[in-house]
Amino acid sequence: MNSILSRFSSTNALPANFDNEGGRQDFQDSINGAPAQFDLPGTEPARFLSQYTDVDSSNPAARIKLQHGTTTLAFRYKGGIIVCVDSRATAGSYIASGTVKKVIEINPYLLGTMAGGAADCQYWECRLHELRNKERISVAAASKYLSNIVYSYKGMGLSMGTMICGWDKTGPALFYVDSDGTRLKGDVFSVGSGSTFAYGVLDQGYHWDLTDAEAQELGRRSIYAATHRDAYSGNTINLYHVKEEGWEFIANYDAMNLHYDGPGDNVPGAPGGGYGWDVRTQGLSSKLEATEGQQTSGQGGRFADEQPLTASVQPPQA
Amino acid sequence: MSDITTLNGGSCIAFKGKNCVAIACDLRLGNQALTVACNRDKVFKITDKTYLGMTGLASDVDTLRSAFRYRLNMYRMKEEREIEPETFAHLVSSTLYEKRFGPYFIEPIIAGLNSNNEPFIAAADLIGCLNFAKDFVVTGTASDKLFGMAEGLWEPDLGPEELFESISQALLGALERDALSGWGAIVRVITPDKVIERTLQSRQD
Amino acid sequence: MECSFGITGKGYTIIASDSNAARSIVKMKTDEDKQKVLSDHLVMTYSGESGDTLQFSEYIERNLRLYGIRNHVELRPRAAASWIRAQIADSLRTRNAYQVNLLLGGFDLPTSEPALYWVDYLGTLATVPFAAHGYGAFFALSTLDRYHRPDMSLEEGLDLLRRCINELKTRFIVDLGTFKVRVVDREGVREVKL
Amino acid sequence: MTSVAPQKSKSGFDFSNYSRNHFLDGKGLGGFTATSTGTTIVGLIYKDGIVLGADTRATEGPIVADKNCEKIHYISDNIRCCGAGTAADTEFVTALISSNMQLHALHTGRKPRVVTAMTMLKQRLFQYQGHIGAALVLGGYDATGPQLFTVAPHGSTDKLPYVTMGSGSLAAMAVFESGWHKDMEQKEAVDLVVAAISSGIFNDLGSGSNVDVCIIKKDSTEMLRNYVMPNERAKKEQKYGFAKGTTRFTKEHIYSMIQKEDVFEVGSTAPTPAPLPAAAAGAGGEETMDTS
Amino acid sequence: MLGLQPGSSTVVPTSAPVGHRFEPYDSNGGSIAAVCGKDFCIIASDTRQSTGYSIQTRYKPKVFRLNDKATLATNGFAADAEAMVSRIRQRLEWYRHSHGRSMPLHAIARMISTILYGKRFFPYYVYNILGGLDEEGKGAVYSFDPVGSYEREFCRAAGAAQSLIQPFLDNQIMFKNQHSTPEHTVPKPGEMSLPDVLKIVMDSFTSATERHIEVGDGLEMFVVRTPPSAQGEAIGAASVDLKAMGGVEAVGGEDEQEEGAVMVIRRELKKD
Amino acid sequence: MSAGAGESAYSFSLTTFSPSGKLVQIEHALAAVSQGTTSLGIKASNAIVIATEKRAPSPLVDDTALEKVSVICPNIGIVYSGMGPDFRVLIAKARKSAQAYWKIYGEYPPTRVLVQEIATVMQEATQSGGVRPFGVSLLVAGYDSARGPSLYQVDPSGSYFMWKASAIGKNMTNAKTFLEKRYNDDISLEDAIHTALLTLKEGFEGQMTEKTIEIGIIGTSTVGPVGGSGLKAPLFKKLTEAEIKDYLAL
Repeated sequence: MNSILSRFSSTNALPANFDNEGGRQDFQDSINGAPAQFDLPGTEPARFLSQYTDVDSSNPAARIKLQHGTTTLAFRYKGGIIVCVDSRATAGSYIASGTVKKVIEINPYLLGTMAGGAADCQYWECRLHELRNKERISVAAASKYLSNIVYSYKGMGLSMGTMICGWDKTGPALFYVDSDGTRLKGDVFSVGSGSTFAYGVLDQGYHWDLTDAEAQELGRRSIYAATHRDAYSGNTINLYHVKEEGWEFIANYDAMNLHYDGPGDNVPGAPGGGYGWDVRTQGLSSKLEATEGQQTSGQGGRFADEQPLTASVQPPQA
Repeated sequence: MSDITTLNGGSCIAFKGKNCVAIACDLRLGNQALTVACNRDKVFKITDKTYLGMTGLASDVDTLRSAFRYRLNMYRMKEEREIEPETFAHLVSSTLYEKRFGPYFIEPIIAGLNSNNEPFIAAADLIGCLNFAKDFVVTGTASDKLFGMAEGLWEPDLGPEELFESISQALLGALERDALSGWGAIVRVITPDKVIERTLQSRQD
Repeated sequence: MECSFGITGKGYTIIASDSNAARSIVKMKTDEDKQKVLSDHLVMTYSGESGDTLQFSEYIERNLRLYGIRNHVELRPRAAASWIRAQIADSLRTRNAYQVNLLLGGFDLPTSEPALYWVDYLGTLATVPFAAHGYGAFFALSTLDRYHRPDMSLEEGLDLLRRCINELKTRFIVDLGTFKVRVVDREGVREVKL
Repeated sequence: MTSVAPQKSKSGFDFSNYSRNHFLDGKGLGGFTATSTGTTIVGLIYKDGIVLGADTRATEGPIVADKNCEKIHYISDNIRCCGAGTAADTEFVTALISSNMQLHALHTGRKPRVVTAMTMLKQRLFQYQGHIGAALVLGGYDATGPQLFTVAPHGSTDKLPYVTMGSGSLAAMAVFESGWHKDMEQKEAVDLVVAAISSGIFNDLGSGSNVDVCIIKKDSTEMLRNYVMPNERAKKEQKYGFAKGTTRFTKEHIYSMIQKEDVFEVGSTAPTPAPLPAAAAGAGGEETMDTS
Repeated sequence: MLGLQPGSSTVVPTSAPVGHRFEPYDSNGGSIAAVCGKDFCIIASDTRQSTGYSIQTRYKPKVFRLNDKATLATNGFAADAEAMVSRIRQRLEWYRHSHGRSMPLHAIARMISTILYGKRFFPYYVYNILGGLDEEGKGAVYSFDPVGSYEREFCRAAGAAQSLIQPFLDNQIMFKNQHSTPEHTVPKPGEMSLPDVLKIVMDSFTSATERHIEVGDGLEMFVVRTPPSAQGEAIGAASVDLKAMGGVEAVGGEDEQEEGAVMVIRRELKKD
Repeated sequence: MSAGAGESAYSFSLTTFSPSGKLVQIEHALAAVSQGTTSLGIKASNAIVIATEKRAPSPLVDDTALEKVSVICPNIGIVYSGMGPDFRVLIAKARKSAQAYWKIYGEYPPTRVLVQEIATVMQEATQSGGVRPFGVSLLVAGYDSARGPSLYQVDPSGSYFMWKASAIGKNMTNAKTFLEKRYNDDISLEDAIHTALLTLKEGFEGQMTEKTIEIGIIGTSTVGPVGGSGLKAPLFKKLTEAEIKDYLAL
C-alpha cells in the first residue's frame, strides 16, 4: 500500500522510482537506460545543474530559467495556523507568473508551502498526498518523510524551502523543511527572498492570543509588506487558515488592491483603507512651523566657531 | 542579478504622436531585489518642450543630470536660445561617447517638440549610439517587455489623450512583468501649448 | 554587520546607528559613535569599509565646517546631501574609492521640514521619510512601512525606532548591542538615550 | 578656443570612469552591452565607380534596437563608409574621420582621396588595438579612380574589387563570388549589391530590415536610402486604441506654456493690467531639470 | 547540441589544456503562446529554428496535435523537445490501448510534469505549453517550466520572445490595467470570441517578429474546439468557419480524429 | 623717447595701458589692418555678401594661389584685411573650433558662436605674455537657423559687432560712407553683389577683374546638402572667376 512510505521511512532511502503512472515504468526506463532512477548527466549533478540552471540564483546567466518561489509564511496561534503566501514566480528579472499557487493542499488537514524550486516543492509535496493510513497522519511524520526524501537527494541540486502545516492529535503543528535536510518545529516561520520583510511585520504583531480576524489580518499584512519591498515577491496573496476540522481557504487578494484599498469593506481585523504607506499617510505632514521666537534660518557660523572638530581632539575614553 | 545596469532597476519609454510626444517612466529605486524608494522620477525637464529620461545606475543618472544641467545652462547663455531636441540628443550622445572606455551606466531617451512643434524622440545606448525612431523608444530593465507592448499598441497619429492612454497601458503592462521596475509611474505628454503630467495608479509590488 | 536607521516625524529627524566596532570575528568596541554632527541641523551616520568611513566622514565634517566658518550660514540639508553624494560619486572614479554608506538626517529651517537622505557607496541619493542601511534594512523597512507616519510625535518616533531594534534583536543573527541615537529638530542636534 | 568643448584628453576620450568601473567589476557589478550592428555591409567596384550596400538593423543581444538605422556613413561628398560592429564606434570613428577629412580638404583645397581616409581610419583603429570595435567598408571615387577598402577593427586593411563585412558577410560574399565580374554595368552592380545584402538580411539573424545603397561615380554620389524595403510590417489585424479614462491616475499637473499677453494698439490708452491668471504663473516656472 | 565541441579553435599550444567541454544544450530560438477562450483554445508558434545568428530551418513545427482535445507547444532546445514529444506520444498511445480512450487534458498535464521532473537532474531544456479542452469542454492552458512545475492559466507565452508577447497578452486578453469608464466597459477575461483572439495572437507574433531576431518565418495557430459536427447547431467557437480563414485539419496524434476538432491556420511572418 | 613722447612711451609693452586708456599695440595692430586691401560685407534681405580686393605684391606672384575669402565650415565664410599669415592661423583655429562644435552638437556653430570663439582667440593675444595682437580685422558671413543670415566684424582687440554692411582695410572710411548711402534693408542678393562691386570700385587701384577680387555669398539661394545628413541648408559659396566675370560685365 504505502510504497512511498516504506521507501522513505529511513534516511538511507534510495532515489525513488517515481515513474509510477500506469505501472509501466520498467519498459520506459529501459529505454532510458537508467532503470528505476532519475536520469543523471555524465558529470556531477549538482555542478551540472548550477552550470545550466539558475535555481539558486547562483548563475543568473544560465539558460535554463526555472521558476522561483518567494515569500511564504505560517504561524501558529491559539486559533490554529495561518498560512499566507504570495504568488509570483520570476525567471531572472522576468515575472514568469503572478498566479502561482504556493500553498499545496496535500490533504484536507495538511498544507505545504512552496519556496525555492517550484517543481521540487510541487512534486515532492504532492507525493505526501499518497501518505494515507487509517487515521490522519501526524504533521510531524509527514514532515519527517518529506525531510528524509529530500535529504536523500542532498548535494544533487534540489532546492526547496517549505512549511508543512496541519492539525493533528497534538493540535496545530508547524514544521519547516528544506532541501538541506533541515527540519524545524516552530511557531512562526517565513521562507523565501522576502521573508525578512514579512518577519518585520509579523514579529511586531504576533502573540499567541490573537483572534482569528487579527491573525488573518497579520498574515495578509506581513505578506503585503514583503511584496512591497521585495522585487521577487508580489502579485496576489493567498490566505489559508488551518483549523481543527481541516484547513480553510480564506481568500485571494491582489497586492495592488491591498496597497490602495485594503482587503475590502467589512473584513474582520482590517482597519479599513489601503495598506500602502503613501495611502495611509495621505495628507499628513512632517512640517512643523516655527512658533514665535524660534529660529527660522541657519546660523552655521555659530556652531562652527564654538566647537572644535571632533577629529582633531581625542574623544574621551568611555 | 549582478549587472551594474540593472542594479537599481527602472524603465523609460517615449511615444511619438500627432503634434505631440509622450515620455513616461517608473518610480522605483532599488538595490537589487530591495526596493529602497518609490519616488525616483527618471525624466528630467531640459527645456519647456524637451524632456530627458535616464535609466540605469542611479548614481550616474544623478551625475549626468547635473552634467547636462551645466552644459545646458552654458549653451543657453552662450547661444541665447533654447536647445533643440535633436541638438540635445547629439549633446547627450557625445557626452556619453566621451566615456567610451569607462562608460556611464545609463541609457537615455529624449522626447520633445522642436521649435516648429514637430515631435522628436530618440534613444541612445550607454556609449551614445543614437537611435532616431519614428514611432517609439524604450530603455531600462523592462525594455524587452516595453518593446513587445509598444510594438503592439503604438499607432500613428495619436492625439494627446489617446497617446496618454496608449503609452500608459504599454508602460503598466511592461512593468507588471518586470521585477525590477514599477512602484509607480509618471507620464508626461508634451503638446505645443502645455505639458500634461500624470502620476499613474500602478502596482506597488 | 553594521546597521543604521533614520526616521522623520513631526518637525524632527531621528538618526540611529549601532555602536559596535568589529574586526574579523572580534568585537573590538561596543560604544563606538558612528555618527558625525555636520552642522547645527545635520547629522550623518556612516558605515562600510573600516578605514574609508573614518577618512571620508572626517573629510565631509571638515569641509562642511569650513563652509560654515567661511559663510556664516550652514548648508541646507538638501545642498549638503547633494554635495556629499557628488564626493562619493567622484571618489568612485579614483583608484581608491570610499566605500561608505550614509544616512543624512537634518532639519531644514527655511521650510520647517525634517530631511532625511539615503546615500550608498555608489553615490546613489534618495530622499525618503525613513531609511535603513545594512542588514537592518531587510528586517526593519517593512516594520517602518507598517507603522510610520509623517506626523508622529517624537515619543512615537522613538517607539518606532525601538520596534525596529527589537525586530533586529528578534530575527537578526548578530547582536548589535546598544544604538547611538540623535535627534535633529529646530533646536539643533541632541543625543537621546533609548 | 576650447570653451565649447569640455576638457578632454588628446584622444578625445575621457578615461575618468575607467578605474571606477574596474572597481565595480571587482565587486561583481561589471559588464554591459552596447548596441551592435550584427550587420551585413558590402561594396564593389563596377565600370563607372563604386556601389556600397548595407542592411539597417541594429541589435542589443537578440532584441532589435533600431529597425532602420543608417550604416552608410558620410565621409566626404565623394567618399562613404559602411560600418559594422559596435554601433557607437562606427558612428563616431567615421564622424571623426569625416571631420578630419573636411579640415584636410579645406586646407589643401582639393577633393579628398579615399586612401587618405583609409589611412586615417587604420591609424586610429590600430592605435586603439581593436578596442574601437569598428569593421568598415570604405569606398569612394577620387583623382585616382574608384577605390574600395575594408578596415578591420585592429586596423588592418584590404584593397579588393568586391568586399563584404559583418555577421552576414559570408552570406553576402557567396552572392558576390558567384555574381561579380569586371566592368559591370551600374544596374547590374546595384542589383548584385541588393542581392548580397538581401542574402545577409534573410540568412543572418543579425542583419535585417531594409537595403541601403550608395552609388559613387566620378562626379556624383547617390545615396539611395531604403532602396529596397522587403520587410515592411504588414498591417496589424486590428487597431489598438483605448477609451479615454481606461488608465487610472492619481495626480495630474498641467504646465501651460501659453504666456498671456495683452496687446494694445500704440496710442490707445492701456487699461490697468489685470493680475496674471494662476495657470500662466506656472508657465516655465519650474526650475529646469529639477522635477524629482 | 549533443556533441563535443572544442572549447577553443586556437592552434597555438598553450600550457592550459584545451577544453573539450560536454555541451549538452543549445538554444534554438522561436516563441510559443497559447490563449484559451470559453470553448476553444489557440496554441500558436512561429516556425523558425535557429542557433546563434544562423537559421537552421524556416519551417520546424513547434506545436503538436496530441489528440482531439490536446495540443502541445514546445520551445527551447529542439532535440530535447523532439525526444520529449515522442515520449509523450508513446505514453498517450499506451494509455489509449489500455483505457480505450484518449487521456484527458488534466492527466496529460500531470504526466508531462512527471516526465519533466523525471529528468530533474539532467533537465530537458524545453518550455512547454499544453492547450486544449478540459473534460467540461472549456478551453484550458497549462504551462510548464523545464523541470515540471506547472499551472493552469488563461494565456501564456514562452520561448525567446516570451517577455515581448506575454505583457501584450496580459493587456489584450486579460485586460490588465484597464478600467471601465462610464462610456466604455472593459470586457471580462476569457469571454472573447475566437476570431478576436486569433487577431490578437497574430498581432502579438508579428510584433515579436519585428523586435526579436529569433522569431519569424511562419506562424502556426492550432485551434482546438468542440468539432462543429458534434453539435446539433454550431454555436460559439464551433460556428467559426476556420476553413475560410485558411484553416486546415491538423494531423498527428494517437486517436481517430474528428473533423474540425483541431485545425491549424498558417500565416507568413517576416523572414529577416 | 623723452617724457614728451606721450603714448609711444607705453608701446614697449602690449599689456600696459597708456595714460589715455589705450593699449597702443592694439592701435598699431589696427594700423596694420588699415594698410591691408579693402574688404567689405553686406547683409541682403536673405543673404550675406563678402568681397575683397586681392592684389599680389608683385606681378611675378602666381595669383591663383592667393586666397582671401575662406570657408570655415559649410555655413560660415570669412574675409580679412591686414596680415595674411595671421589670418591663416585664425582660419585654422576657427575651422577646428567649428569641427569641435559639430562633433558635440551634430550641427555647425551659429555664426555668433563661431565669432565669439574667434574673438576670444584674438582677445587672448592682447593680454598674454610673449605674443602680439593679430594684425587682421575679419568680416564673418554666416547663416544659421537661429538668426538667419548674419555679418560680423572682428577686430584685433577681440571686439566684435554685427553689421548690416561694413568695410575694413585701406579704403574703409570711404567704402563705409558709400555703403551708408547705398544700403537699404530689403536689398536683394544680386543688388548686394553689385553694391559690393561698386563699393570696391571706389578707390580701386588698377583694373578690377575676376582675378583681382574675391566674392563669397551665403543665403537662401545657396542652399545645398550639408554633409551626409541629407538635410539642406544655406552653404557658404565662393564665386568662381567666371561668375565674378559675369557680374563685372553687367
